[in-house]
Amino acid sequence: MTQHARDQERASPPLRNDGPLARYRMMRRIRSFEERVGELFLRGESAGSMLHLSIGEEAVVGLTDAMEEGDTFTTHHRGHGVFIGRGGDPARMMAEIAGKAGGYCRGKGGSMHIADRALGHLGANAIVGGGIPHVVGAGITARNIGAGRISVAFFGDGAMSQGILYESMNMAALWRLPVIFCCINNQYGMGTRVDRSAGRVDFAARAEAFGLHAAKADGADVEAVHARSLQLVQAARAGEPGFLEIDAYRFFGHARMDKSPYRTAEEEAEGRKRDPLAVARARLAETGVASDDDLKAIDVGAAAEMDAALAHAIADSAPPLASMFEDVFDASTCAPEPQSVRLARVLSEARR
Amino acid sequence: MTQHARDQERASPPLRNDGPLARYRMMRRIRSFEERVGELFLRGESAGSMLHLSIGEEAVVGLTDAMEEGDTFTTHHRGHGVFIGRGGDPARMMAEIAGKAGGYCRGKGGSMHIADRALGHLGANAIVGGGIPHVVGAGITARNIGAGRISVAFFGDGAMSQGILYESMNMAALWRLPVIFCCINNQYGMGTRVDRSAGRVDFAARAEAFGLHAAKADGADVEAVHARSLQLVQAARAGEPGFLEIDAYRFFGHARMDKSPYRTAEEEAEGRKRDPLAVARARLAETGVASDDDLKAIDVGAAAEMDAALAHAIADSAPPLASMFEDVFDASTCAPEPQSVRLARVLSEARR
Amino acid sequence: MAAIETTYRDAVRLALRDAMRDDATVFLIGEEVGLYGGAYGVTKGLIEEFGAERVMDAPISEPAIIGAAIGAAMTGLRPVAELMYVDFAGMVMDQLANQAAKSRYMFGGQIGVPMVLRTQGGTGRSAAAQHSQSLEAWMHHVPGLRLVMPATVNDAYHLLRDALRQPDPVVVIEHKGLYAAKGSLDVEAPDAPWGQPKLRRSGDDLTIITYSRMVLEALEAADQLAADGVSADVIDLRCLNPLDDALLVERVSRTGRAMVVTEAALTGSVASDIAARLQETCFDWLEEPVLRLGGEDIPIPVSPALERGSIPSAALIADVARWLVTREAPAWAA
Amino acid sequence: MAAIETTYRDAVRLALRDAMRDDATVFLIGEEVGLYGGAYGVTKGLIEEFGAERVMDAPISEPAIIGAAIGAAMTGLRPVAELMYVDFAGMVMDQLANQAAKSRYMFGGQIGVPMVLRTQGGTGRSAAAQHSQSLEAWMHHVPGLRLVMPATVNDAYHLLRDALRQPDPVVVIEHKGLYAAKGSLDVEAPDAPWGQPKLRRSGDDLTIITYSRMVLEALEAADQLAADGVSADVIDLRCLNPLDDALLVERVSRTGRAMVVTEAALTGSVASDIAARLQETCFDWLEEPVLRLGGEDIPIPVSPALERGSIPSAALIADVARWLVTREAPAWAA
Ligand SMILES: Cc1ncc(C[n+]2csc(CCOP(=O)(O)OP(=O)(O)O)c2C)c(N)n1
Ligand SMILES: Cc1ncc(C[n+]2csc(CCOP(=O)(O)OP(=O)(O)O)c2C)c(N)n1
Ligand SMILES: [Mg+2]
Ligand SMILES: [Mg+2]
Repeated sequence: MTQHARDQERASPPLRNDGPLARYRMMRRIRSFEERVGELFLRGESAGSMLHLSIGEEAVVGLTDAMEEGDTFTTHHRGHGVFIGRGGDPARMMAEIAGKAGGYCRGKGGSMHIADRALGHLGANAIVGGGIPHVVGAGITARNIGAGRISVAFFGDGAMSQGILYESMNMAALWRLPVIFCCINNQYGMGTRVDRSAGRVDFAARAEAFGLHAAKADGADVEAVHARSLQLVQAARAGEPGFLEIDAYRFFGHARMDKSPYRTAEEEAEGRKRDPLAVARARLAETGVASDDDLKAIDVGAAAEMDAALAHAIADSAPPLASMFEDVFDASTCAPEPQSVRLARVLSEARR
Repeated sequence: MTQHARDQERASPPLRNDGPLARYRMMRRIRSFEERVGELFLRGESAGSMLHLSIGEEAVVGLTDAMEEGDTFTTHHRGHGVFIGRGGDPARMMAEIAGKAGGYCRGKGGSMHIADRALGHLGANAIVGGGIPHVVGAGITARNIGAGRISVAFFGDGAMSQGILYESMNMAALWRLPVIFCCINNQYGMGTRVDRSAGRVDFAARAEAFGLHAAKADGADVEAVHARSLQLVQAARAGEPGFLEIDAYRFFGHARMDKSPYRTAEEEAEGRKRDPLAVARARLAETGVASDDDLKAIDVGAAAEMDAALAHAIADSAPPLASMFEDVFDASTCAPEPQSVRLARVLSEARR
Repeated sequence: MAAIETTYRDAVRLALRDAMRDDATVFLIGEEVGLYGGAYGVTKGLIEEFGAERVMDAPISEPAIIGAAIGAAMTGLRPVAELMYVDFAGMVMDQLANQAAKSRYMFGGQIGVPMVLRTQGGTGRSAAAQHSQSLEAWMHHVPGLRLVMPATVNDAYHLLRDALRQPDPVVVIEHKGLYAAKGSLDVEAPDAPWGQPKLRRSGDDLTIITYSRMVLEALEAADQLAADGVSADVIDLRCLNPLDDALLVERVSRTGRAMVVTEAALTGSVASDIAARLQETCFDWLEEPVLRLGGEDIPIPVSPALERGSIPSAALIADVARWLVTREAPAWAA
Repeated sequence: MAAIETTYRDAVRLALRDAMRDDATVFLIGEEVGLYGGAYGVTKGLIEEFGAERVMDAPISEPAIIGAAIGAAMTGLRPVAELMYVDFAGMVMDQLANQAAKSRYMFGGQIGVPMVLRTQGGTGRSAAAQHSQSLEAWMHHVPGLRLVMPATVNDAYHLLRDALRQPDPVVVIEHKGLYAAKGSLDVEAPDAPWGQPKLRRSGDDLTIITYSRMVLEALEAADQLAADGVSADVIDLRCLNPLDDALLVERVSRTGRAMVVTEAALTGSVASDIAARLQETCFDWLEEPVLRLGGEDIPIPVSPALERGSIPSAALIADVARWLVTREAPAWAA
């Protein structure tokens, strides 16, 4: 375990088993984080505009919270929330989104390529479906040399159209791998609503046809997601792979530049009513698990944490230019020859 | 329509609607053809050893016979039978398999790349799954400018593991295209039996999950295949795409060099009992549709036809060397520069 | 009709619109080409004019999109398939190289695949390693595929229209950094005949050969060089495959110095191929080796400074050209 | 241990066997690698020794096979993924180039992908356009991927074993026409250090640079040339990327004449890249341009005569080399 991961563990609340209130807190942290990512962009401090916010999809915490330390996962381009759910450090994430030296990937990856190997994150992916088969491989590792570890692929409804998903599902079922495929259905792939991309919109039926345990959970209800997740995680640990669809709604545009002209204001208003934070908050208050003050304290704490992450990212420095040649290959081997070196070799007067 | 296609039409029996006896005859022609392909190989006259015989899969005629003129189709590497079922000329096929100038593809394609555009054949494919999406495109053509034409993709059980199949099925269902996906399940992909390649061996369930009409038919019974096919073809013409699994058995090895050590002699013996020719023959005799003599005459006629095809292929000449530069691009545009020309340009004494 | 001022983005859109008006068999298929109007806004408005059957929003199924376009092309339509980013080429090279490019050949001339694949590549938007590549070299290596890459507004229009007249598959790679570029479009006057490169600027001291966005950098470099008394040709390749190298040979044998510039990772790039060809053909006229300048051999980093630093700029091109001509090394080479 | 006589096929198998014996994390995944023993018989017997969990027969799902290997490599195993034919690369380039090759970089050094992709390519079996290609150029153009192509029995063993010691992804492309080739294998003595080319024959008049099966053709050509009094170097590249060009530069600057030979379609080939590099570096020593000789720019035809005629042979290499050295054109060039 790296120093960072240890610090992380001390700083953050335990990842699981402390129930609905912890899950609410985690969801709030995710939302606050994403709001700050939006701010980073507006302040012109993000590396590029390919920023995909997971606001509306926070109930994914129901699954991340059912996973255990040592479990691995891959995410998609809209993966900030999943990663925070698994313990990601918001400050290093934000710095990466800003393309800074102190970011998770030293400013090489950005929003769509965040990872923290120490936390089991095998990488976010900007190729729709690209990270899905990697959990099959992690499942093989678990089967061949592991001990009870599962691996979870998180992806959007758009990836339901990618062939590699079905190839991966088939392998997981065939080899009985400890793997879960989690589709975060936010109803849209960019501007395309699921009923315009799927001939039959019953994703669980597809997974079942390939031999997986399949379930669909209400993405407005993190506890419903959690209950389903616990079942699927248990089955996966026993070598029975699963599929979970989290039925959610993408609150905002596809990326920061998109104002969603392809859908109506009414539809958006309806969709945003399916707010997992509002639902969880109301239930916690109703059931007396937390007072309004408790909840406010959580909200304020999350806001402060993410303000600090934002400030950290802005203050962090850009990576040194020469670092671009690092990490192409492992440092123990060789680095690519910079062009300047080749040109000097070719053009130096010493040539003749 | 090309001259060849017209000749073809005169020479061959009408393709459909003349019932079980015609289907028997067609199946016999296919088997005789494949036997001659084996002979071509043994005589060292085939272009290479990548020869995949469709013996045992002749009931595919149940579907080819349900198609109509103008319908298009793509086939896989084991596609001789399908093509003969749609009117392919055995002599030109055999010449192509021998890599000769008079072959369907002028000796450029070989066994795995036979086509006759005039007969609706959009091409055989040596990439497992490679030809499947082409019928989606043909379906778009039919929808956009066509008149009732359907397009059928023929492929093996191995292609059930290819992601592009599911992408294609989804598109066909989504766009309601006049398309049929036909899986000729001969139980093996090379040495891998379907239960070692599929997590759940219920292919129709997969197709249904994607929104297709799906059916499975006994590949030992061409009439059962035909009955199912007529339903699916009718639905497809109305914009309701379908999936048909023909449940068959691969009688021989994967290709000519393969002696199938990965399966038992008992299994093979059992599998070969599921012989669509034997079943059809027995039924025709039983029901009095044809006498033993009638059937023998058919068998002998097919044998003679295919002997002639074999002789023709062997006698045909190799393509001229310079033809290798033709057909890279349409002849109306440009051909690639042969290396000899470039080298002469570079090295000719005139250079200086 | 007189020339109009417009953008590269709109020139592509006009080419699609005009082709679709002229030929009812032309249709578009790709992700977000319809309601969304294209990831970079290129196809905006076309679904309104031509309807959903000719402007087909496809599921995120790149291999099947290309495959469907192939099947449509085989059966009488003229598809324009859009691959949203050339970075996704790795999912479709089988359909592109094994199917589209080889069908005519494998089937002995019977089955042509008159389709166009439109895509875009390149850096400049901090889109990171999987959304910033220049992968034309993969297509360039495929016999049977034509490859064009427009650098100007006029070419954005004409190369696409010409591509849509070809009997064989053509890959058109646009550049994400050019969509907003302004320029003059004359729908009646292409910059050069189909298949030929274009001399965008002429000089005496060296010949800079490039394509796509690097043409702009090279022209700017030539300006800088002129101020220093170095006069450079700038050739825009336009059509990379098949390559008509007559103009290249003519100019390089005049100047005796050539530099091939690409935005792609240099190793295995189109620049290498052109340099190899040119030194074969022009050897006796060369004063210096044919020099290559390209992207560094690294994935594209997200940090804007690193991204910029990994790709040739006008300043770098000028520095290296000056070095090649005057033998004086730039400061950074010390 | 003394050298043994064996085949290229068995050398690959022995390398896999020894690596699997030495390292419990090594496993194979691919189509027909288990019960069938590999399409070309390379993995015969391994499933018996190592079991189905380490010799995994995979469904026909090339992208997911490579993807699964990547995930396994990320989590502590050392996968050897087999792509049955390099011709299927077009289905897996996304996983290979966007995932395997870029993971370490995109994730700032955190996640290495120590996997090996084994595949085979080339002509010689009338396998037609989709089963006879030489597509190394696609991989060669990917930063972060290592690429090796063994020509000899000894290299078939050692390059694979060395590949399995690398912390990053390595593509090993074997040649279908070499599997039955016989030669000497010394498991303790590689032909050259990892990463370096090997001078297989030395001469004075020109340097022939090549790799994979063409090494054999070049050696045969060198024999023929010797009979005519032309003496040729033959360099076997072995490791194509990253390329250590020291030996190439040394030899070419001595002979002043170089020829780069490939079986791949010439345009955009690795031969072009090497020629471009060499003329840059050796320009002042070159008597003649660096000449390229490759496959014709066509898909591979099935007819044996056409197939053979489209690929360099020993006779062609000798003819062109003689032409380059003596300036006497061969009869066919008249
Ligand atoms: C292979 C691939 N195709 C297309 C894209 C472009 N793209 C980026 S996100 C996206 C939509 C994805 O939708 P979904 O999977 O539902 O994820 P969401 O954005 O809704 O979270 C598309 C088409 C891509 N990045 N990768
Ligand atoms: C994409 C691809 N992967 C692998 C192969 C090698 N291959 C050729 S045939 C075959 C088995 C195909 O099985 P199936 O689809 O059931 O067809 P069958 O041979 O049984 O008719 C394989 C793996 C190929 N040609 N294409
Ligand atoms: Mg979505
Ligand atoms: Mg089969």
